[in-house]
Amino acid sequence: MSGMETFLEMGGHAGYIWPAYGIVALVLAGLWLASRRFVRASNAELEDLNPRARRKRGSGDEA
Amino acid sequence: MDRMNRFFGDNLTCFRGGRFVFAGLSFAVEEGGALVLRGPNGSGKSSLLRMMAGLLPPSAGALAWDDGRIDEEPEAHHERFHYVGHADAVKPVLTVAENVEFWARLRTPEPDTRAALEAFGIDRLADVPGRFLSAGQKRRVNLARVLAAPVRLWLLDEPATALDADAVRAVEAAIAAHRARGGMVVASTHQALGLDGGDVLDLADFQGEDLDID
Amino acid sequence: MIHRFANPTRFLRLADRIQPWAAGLTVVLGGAGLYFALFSSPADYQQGETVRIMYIHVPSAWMALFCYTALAAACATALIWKHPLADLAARATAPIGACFTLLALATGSLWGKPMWGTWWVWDARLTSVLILFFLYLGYMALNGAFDDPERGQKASAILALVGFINVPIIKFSVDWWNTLHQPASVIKMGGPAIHPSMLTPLLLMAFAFKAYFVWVLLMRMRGEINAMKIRAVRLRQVHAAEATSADAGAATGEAR
Amino acid sequence: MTNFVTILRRDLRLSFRQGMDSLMVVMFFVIAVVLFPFGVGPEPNILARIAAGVIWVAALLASMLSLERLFQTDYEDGSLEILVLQPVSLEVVVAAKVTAHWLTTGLPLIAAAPLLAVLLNMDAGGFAILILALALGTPSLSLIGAIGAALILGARRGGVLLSLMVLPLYIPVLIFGVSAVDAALGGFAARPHLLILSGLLLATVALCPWVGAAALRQAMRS
Repeated sequence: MSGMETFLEMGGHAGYIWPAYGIVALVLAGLWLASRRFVRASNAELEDLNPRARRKRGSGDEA
Repeated sequence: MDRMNRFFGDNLTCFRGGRFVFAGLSFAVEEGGALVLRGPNGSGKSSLLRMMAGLLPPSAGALAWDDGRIDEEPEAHHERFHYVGHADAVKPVLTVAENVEFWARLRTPEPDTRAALEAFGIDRLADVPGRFLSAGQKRRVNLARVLAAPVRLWLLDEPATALDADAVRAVEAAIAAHRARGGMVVASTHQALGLDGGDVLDLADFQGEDLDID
Repeated sequence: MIHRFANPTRFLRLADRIQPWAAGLTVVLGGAGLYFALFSSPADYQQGETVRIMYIHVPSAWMALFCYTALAAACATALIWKHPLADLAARATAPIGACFTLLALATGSLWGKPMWGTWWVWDARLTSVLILFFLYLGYMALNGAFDDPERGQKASAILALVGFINVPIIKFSVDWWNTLHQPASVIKMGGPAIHPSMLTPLLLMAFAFKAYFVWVLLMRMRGEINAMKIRAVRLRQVHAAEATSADAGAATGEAR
Repeated sequence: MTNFVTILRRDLRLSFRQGMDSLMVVMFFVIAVVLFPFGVGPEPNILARIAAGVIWVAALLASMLSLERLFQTDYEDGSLEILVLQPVSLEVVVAAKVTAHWLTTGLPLIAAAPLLAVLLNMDAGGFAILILALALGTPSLSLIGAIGAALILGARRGGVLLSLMVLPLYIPVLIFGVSAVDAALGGFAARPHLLILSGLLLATVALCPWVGAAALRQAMRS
């Protein structure tokens, strides 16, 4: 068997080692993505609120 | 709106909690007409409105449109009116627009939410979640759903509670426009609300005598 | 007494400086750790290749405990010194800690099957870590259960402090009860009892996870600060709408 | 049909915005099951024998726990009163709310069940049947529970009352749900038990929206 296959085979324990690393990668990447989306969404909402707030305050002064 | 132009009730009796709240009460409201319910608290104004909405079956007498009694086809009756009670049914997590849109979409596939919000001056709060709103603003959201889906008859139970002068004027304008379009209004209220043209029904005249228990 | 970092802008400037470093460290240390863990460290004479799971299981477990300690510290700061950012730090830490606890349980179970022949056993160490996972979820549920965020933060801070008793139990569970789970072999009085070639990937991964923690924590803190600002603007918006209509009413001289 | 979708979408949006509620139901389910090894002892083969029963009883209690709120929030804030007066048949309203309840509680329970089966040392052979039985059983739990939720509106101590009324009605679903899993674990055919579960499901789908609507009308009459 080529080096690659023996490596992937993990001495017969491939069924446990790769899922373990897979879960860690999945959960850490998932948490990072969720956090990024959380920040992006709140940034966008904040941007969206500010101009309107400024425009409203602007119109409020003129009236 | 279909051409039903008369909603009436004859010889209505309401017996609740061991006493006659009112008895022998008849009324009629025509296209473009208005009926103002007056009377002290507990004289049955709310009960009568709930009876008209079909929530509370009359102990005696009947309510009907031209084409028949309301209890025979409840769903047809429900198509024809909006009922605004004391509770404002605004969901804290939904935005103002989502709240109004939900109710309107149950009646028309394409509700005119924007216009309804503007009519009550809450279009600027369109995407503010309900939990931030004050009592007055929640009230306006509740009233906005009435405008978003036009119907023939409005049943309004103290519509002007918790509303400031500006909002009361908006309610008056909405009612006037509704009547101009041939709509009908039955409202229990202490303020004028521009219903001077309509007739007045004073619940005090129909107080039933108390049941003698012994 | 306003803390130096109390106003968010100063904190955000600091976060902007640290975050890229934390990100870089995570990637570098993580990459090196993976390389050592999978390629250049020997298989264990007893367990064979499954020992490689240790390089992610142990750091996850350490992080699970570390995050809860950080959470409890932030909650204590929030309760005692009323530090506004501490509440946000606690809210930001909890999900990260919960994820690491979940990873510790999952990788542990995947390591347990080949080594002990079963995915799960009701052993003192495993059970107390499972309870830690419930404490994290309980904290997050209680924190989000109130409309008013301050109420939620105060209530969940107390829960986090009460739950802290579980951390020493986890730490010493292997010593107090005869557990299937092996006792501590790195942080021990007599120094690490592991062969250096296995120690390097372990420590590399551990530091990579710490850097990852700082990176995601700063991100979530930024989100929490934004959420706080959004709430403030929404409230101002509502009061402004209320005020303009009231003025209009007053302006036209109509009594309300 | 569009009204069904409108109400369903609103209820799902409400529960997603308050994500914690469905998470808490699953947490109750997990914690209820985790208590058993402490009570009954960590002996693997004892746990394996009672695993199916423990998971089903915990699923029953978890889905019933969240039923009390099915109509309560709408009843308290006045939405239910308005909903009853819309040109929408009440049966559709009840069906939409039950579907939303099942999607936010039933599904997460089914997703968490295999994990708990591992904790209780259940043999992996039974997982598929466990999931299938729960998939057939939890909708009827929601449907039967909806009747109870409508009946207790406005009652004092509604939660306790709900459990007293609804749990006895859950017993058939529980019996056949557990026997299906035990049959599979014992190597026997689970089909007959699953067929009865499906029969129960069809019966509840036909009966419960109609009875729930009547109960709602009654509750609104006060």
